[in-house]
Amino acid sequence: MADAVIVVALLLTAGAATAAVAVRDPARQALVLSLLGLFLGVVFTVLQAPDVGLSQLAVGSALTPLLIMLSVRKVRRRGKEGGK
Amino acid sequence: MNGWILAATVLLAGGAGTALWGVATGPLSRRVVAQNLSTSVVCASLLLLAQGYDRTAYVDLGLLLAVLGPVGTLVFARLLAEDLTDDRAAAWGLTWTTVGVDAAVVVALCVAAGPGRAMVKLLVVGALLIGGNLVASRALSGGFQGVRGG
Amino acid sequence: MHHLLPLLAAGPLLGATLLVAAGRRLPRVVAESFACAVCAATGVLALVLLLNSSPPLTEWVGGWRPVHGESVGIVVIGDGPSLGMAVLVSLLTLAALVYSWHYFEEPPRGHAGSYPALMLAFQAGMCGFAIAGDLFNMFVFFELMSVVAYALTGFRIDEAKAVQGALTFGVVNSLGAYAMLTGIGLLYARTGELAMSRIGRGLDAYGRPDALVLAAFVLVLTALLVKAAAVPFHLWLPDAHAVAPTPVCMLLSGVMVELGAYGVWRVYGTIFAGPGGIPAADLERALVALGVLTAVVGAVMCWHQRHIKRLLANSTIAHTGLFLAALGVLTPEGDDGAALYILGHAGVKAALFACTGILLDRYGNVDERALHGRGRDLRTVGVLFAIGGLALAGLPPFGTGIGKAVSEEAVGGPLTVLFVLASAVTSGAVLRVAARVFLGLGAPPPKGAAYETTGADEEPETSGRLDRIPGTMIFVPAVLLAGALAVGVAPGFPTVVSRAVAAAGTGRTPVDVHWTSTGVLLGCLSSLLAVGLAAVAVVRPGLLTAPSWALPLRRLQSGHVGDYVAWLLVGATVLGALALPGVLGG
Amino acid sequence: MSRFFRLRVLAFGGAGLAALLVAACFDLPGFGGGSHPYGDRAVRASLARRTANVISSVNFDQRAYDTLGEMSILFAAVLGCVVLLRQNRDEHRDRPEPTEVALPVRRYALLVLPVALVTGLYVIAHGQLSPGGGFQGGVVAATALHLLYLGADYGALERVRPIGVFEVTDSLAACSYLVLGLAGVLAGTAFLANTLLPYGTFNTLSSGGTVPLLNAAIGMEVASAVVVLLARFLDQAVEIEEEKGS
Amino acid sequence: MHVFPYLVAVWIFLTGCYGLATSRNLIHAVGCLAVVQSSTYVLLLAVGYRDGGTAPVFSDLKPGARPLVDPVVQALALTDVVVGATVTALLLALVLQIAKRHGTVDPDELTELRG
Repeated sequence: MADAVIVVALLLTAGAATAAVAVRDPARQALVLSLLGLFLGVVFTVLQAPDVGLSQLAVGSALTPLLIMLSVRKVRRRGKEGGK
Repeated sequence: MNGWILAATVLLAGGAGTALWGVATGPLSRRVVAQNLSTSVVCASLLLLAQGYDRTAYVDLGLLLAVLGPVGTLVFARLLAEDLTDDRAAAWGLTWTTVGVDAAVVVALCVAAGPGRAMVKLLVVGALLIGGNLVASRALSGGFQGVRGG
Repeated sequence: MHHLLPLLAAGPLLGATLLVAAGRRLPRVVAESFACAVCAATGVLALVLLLNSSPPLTEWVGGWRPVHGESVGIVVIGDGPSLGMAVLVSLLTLAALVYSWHYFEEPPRGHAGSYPALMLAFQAGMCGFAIAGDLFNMFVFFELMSVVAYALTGFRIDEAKAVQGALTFGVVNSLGAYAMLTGIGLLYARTGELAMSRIGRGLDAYGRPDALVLAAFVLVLTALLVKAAAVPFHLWLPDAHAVAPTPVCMLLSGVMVELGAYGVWRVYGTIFAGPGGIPAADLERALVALGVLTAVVGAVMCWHQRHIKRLLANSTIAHTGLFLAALGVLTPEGDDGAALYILGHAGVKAALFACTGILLDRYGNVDERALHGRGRDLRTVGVLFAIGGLALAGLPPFGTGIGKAVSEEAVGGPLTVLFVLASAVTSGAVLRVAARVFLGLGAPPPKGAAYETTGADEEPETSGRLDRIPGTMIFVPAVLLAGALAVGVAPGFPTVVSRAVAAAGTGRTPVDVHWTSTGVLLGCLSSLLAVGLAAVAVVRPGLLTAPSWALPLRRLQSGHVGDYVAWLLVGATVLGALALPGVLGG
Repeated sequence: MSRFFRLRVLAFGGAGLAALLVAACFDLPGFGGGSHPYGDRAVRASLARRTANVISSVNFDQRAYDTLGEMSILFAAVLGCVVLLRQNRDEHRDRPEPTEVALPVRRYALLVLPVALVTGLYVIAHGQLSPGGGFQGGVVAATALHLLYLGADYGALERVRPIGVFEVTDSLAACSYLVLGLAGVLAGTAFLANTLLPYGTFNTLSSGGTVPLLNAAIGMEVASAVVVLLARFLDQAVEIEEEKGS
Repeated sequence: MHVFPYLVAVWIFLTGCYGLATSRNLIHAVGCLAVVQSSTYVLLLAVGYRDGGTAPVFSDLKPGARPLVDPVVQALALTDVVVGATVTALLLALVLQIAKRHGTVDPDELTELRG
C-alpha cells in the first residue's frame, strides 16, 4: 500500500512521456514536456531523491520550456517571413 | 502509508491526471490553463509528501516549484501570446478552485507543523504559489498585449 | 607518477577555460600558440606516463584508495593502450591545431579563443575516455567528447550540409549514450559497483550470464559501436565527417572513431570476459560478423562516392570494420594487429583529410568530377595524396602495412581475403581521385546521377580562396605520413606495442611482432590491386560504374535522422541475437 | 527510405530491443531491494568527512572527477552554443519593440525576481547540508534573471546582463574548480583530494572540507553558463534578423 | 510491483525512440530525445530505491535512524540531468541553424546529404 504513490507517479510519468511523443506540434509538445518534468520531479521525490528532484524541477519547469519556445519562435518567424 | 501521503496520492491521481489530460488534448488555450494548474497540484502534493515522509528538507522542492512553476507558465503566456489572443485562456473558476485547494493544504500543513521556522517557510511557499498561480492566469488571459518582436 | 594521470583530462580543460576567459582580449596568434602549447604539454605528459607504464599505473582520483579492496572513488587506468591512445589523441590534436594555424576562417568576433578552446576540450574528452577505468566516468567523458564534436562539426554555420550533419551526428550519438547509461544502470543493479574491474568480478560472482547481462552488454556496446561506426550504426558518420571542418575531420576519422573500437576492447576485456559475462565464442561471432559487414559496406560505399571527404569517411568505416574483425578474434596477435593498424591508419587518414582540405580551400570544391585535372599545379599535395592512398592499402613498410599484416595473420583463412579486398578498394578509390584530380587522367566524367551527394559549391574554410598554400598545411600531412611510416619501419616498435598491449591484458606473454614475408606479399598485393582498380576506373570508367545492386545500399544513406534511429534499434537487436546463443546455452 | 519501410525497420528493431529489455527487467533484483554495497560505503565515507548531504559528498568529494566531466560538458556545450548561434555575415540586428505587459504581471515579476535569486543562493549555499547544490541553485538564479524578459521587456534584461562578464565568470568558475583539484596534486596527495581543509563540524555551512568550495564553483559556473546560453537563444529569437532576399 | 518501475523505464525509452524515428519536426525530435533520456533517470533511481528508505541527507535526520536509499545512483542521475539539459540546448542550436539554412525543420525535406 505504501507503494501506491510510487505507482501513481510512475503512471503519470509514463503517460506524460507517451503524450510528449504523440503531440506533434513542438509548442504543444513543450507544454507536455514541462508536465513531464514536473512528474519526474514527483517520481524522484517518492523515490527519495530530493536532490535529483530539485534539479529536474529547476531544469524542467522553466529552462527547457524557455529554450524550446524560443526555438519555436525563431523557426516560426522565419517561416512567416519566407511566406510573405 | 499515512494520511498525508494518501492525500498526496489522491491529489496526484485526480489533479495531475486531469492536468495531463488537459495538456495533451484540446485547444491551445485549454492546454496552457492545464499547464498552470499542474504546477499548483504538483506543488501541493510535494508539500504533502514532505510532511508524509516527515522530512522538512523536502519542503525545498515545493519552494523551488512555487518560485519557478509560474515562471514556466509565463514563458508560455509570453511566447504564445499571438496564438492566445484569439481565444483567451480564462478559466477563473478552475483557478480559484486550485487556489482554494492550495490554501487548504498549506493551512493544514501549518497546523501540523506548529509555529516556528517551518511554518514561516510553508507560508512563504503558499504565498508564492497562490500569487504566482493568479498572476499566471492573468497573464494567460491577455497579460501580454502587442507582443511583436519583443 | 600515477597522481598525474587525471591531468591528461584536466590539463587541456584548464587551458580551454583560460582561453575562453581571456579570449575576448587575446589576439589570435596568442590564443592559437597557447592552445598548441597546452596540447603539446599534455602530449608530453602522456608520453612520459606511457614510458613509465609498466607495470600499469592506477590512480584513485581524490585519493580514495581502496580499503579492504573497496573504494568509493573513481579509478583511472594508465596502461599501454590507454596512454597510447592518449598520446595519439594529443599528437593528432596538435597536428590539427597546427594545420588550422592562422588559416581557419575568421573566428567569431570577440571569441578568438573559442575554436582552440573547443579543440582542447575535445582532446580532454578523448584523453579522459581513454584512461577511464570506471564505467560511469567513461560515459561522462564519452558525452564530453561527443558534445564537443557536435559543436565542432557544425562550426561552419553558413553551410547547410554542416549543420544537418552535425544534428544527425548529435541525435544518433546521444541516443547511443543514453543506451549506454541504461546498460550502466542494469550492471549497477546487478553488482552494485561502477569500477569496471569490480563490475566484472561482481558478474562472475553471480554465476552464469542471463538476460540482464546480455541486455547490458548490448546497450553498452551499442554506444561504443555507434562511436566506432559499425554497420548498421554507421550511418551518421559519412554525413558528419564529410561536412566537419577539415582539422576536425582529422580528429574524428583519425582517432575518435577508433576510440569506439578501443572502448569495445576495454569494456569486453574488463567487464564481460569472465565466466559471468558473455562467452568468448559469442563475442567473436558478434564482432567478426559486424566487422565483416562494416568492412564490405564501407568499401562499397567508399568506391561510389564523388565527394572526396565522404569518400574518405566511408573508407574510415571500412577500416573500422577491419579493426573490429581483428579485435573480434580475441587473440593476442589480433589485439596487436589492431593497435598497430589504428596507429598507422590515424596518420594516413589524417594526412588524406589534410590534403583534401587544401583542395577545398583552394578551389572551393571537393567533388572528384568537378575538380578533374584542376589539381595539376599542386604537385606536392598530389604526391602526398597518392602516397596516402597507397599507404591505405597497407603498402609495406607503412604502419598500416604491418598492422594489416599482423591482423591478417591473426584472423587467418577467408578473412584475409576480406582484409586484402577492403583495403584495396578503399585505397583504389583514393588513387582514382588522385589520378583524376592531380593528373587529369581519363575523360572528364559526364554529369548527373540521381542519388548522391556532390562536393561542388562548398565554401572554403579560409576567409577567402587560397592562392598560395601556407607551409603549415603541407607540413602537417607530410609529418603525419612520416609518422605512419615510422610505425612500420622503426626497429622494434611493433614489439614495443605488443608488449604494452600484453601488459594491459590478462598477463599473457608478449609476442615478437615483425614483418613476415607473407605480410609483405599481401601488402604488395593489396597495393597492386588498388592501383589496378584505380587504373581501370580511370581508363574504362564504364567497367566499374555503380552496378544496380549497390543502389539499395546507397539509398540507406538517406540523411534522414529517423532512418538512422530505426537502424540503431535494428543494430542493437542484431547484436543481441548474435550474442544470444551463449546466454541461452547455459 | 519511404515512411512505410522506415516503420517496418523500426518495428523490427523496437520489438527486438523491447524483448531484450523486458527480459532483462525480470532478471533485475526486485524493486526496493536491500543490497547497495557502493551506496552504503558512500554513506559511511560521507559521515567520516562530516558532509551531511551524502549526495553532495558523492558529487563533490568521492566522485568529484565525474562532476568535473559534467561541468566540462556544460562548459563545452555553452561554448558550442555561443559558436553555433553567432551572428552570421548575412544577418543584422533589429531592436525589438517594447512590449506592453499587464501591470499585475509586471509587478509580480519584479517582486519575485529577488525572491528567486535568494532562493537560488540559498539552494547553492546549503548544498552540502540539505537537498540542493551548485547545479540546482545556479539554474534557479539564472532563470530568475529572465523574469525581467518575461515580466518587463527584453531591453530591461539586456541592461542588467553584461554578457561578457558572465562569459568570463563562467570560465573562471570552471577554472577554479580545476585549480582546486590541482591543489591536491601540488600538495602531494591526489587530484581533487579533499584533504587540504579541516572537515569542520557536522551539519554546519563550513563542514566537509573542499566540498562547499567546489559546490560554490559549480554554482557560479552553472548560473553564468545558463545566462550565456539563454542570451544566445534570446538573441536569435528576438534580435537577429536575416537580410531580406538572402 | 517488483518490476513495474523498470518496465515503465523501458516503456519510456522505446516510446521516445518511436517518436524520434517518426518525427516530422526536428524540434519535436529533440524533445523526444529528452523523453528517451528521462527513462534513464527512472531506471537509475528505481535501482537505488530501498523499501521504507529515505534520502541520505542528514540536515534533518539522525544518522542511523532510518534505512537509506542509495546515494550513488542519485549522484549519477544528477549528472545525467545536467548532461541532458545541455545536449538539448546544443541540439536546439543546431536545429535553429538548420531552419535558417534549409528553410525547413522537417527531416523528410532535408535531402542534401545522401548516397
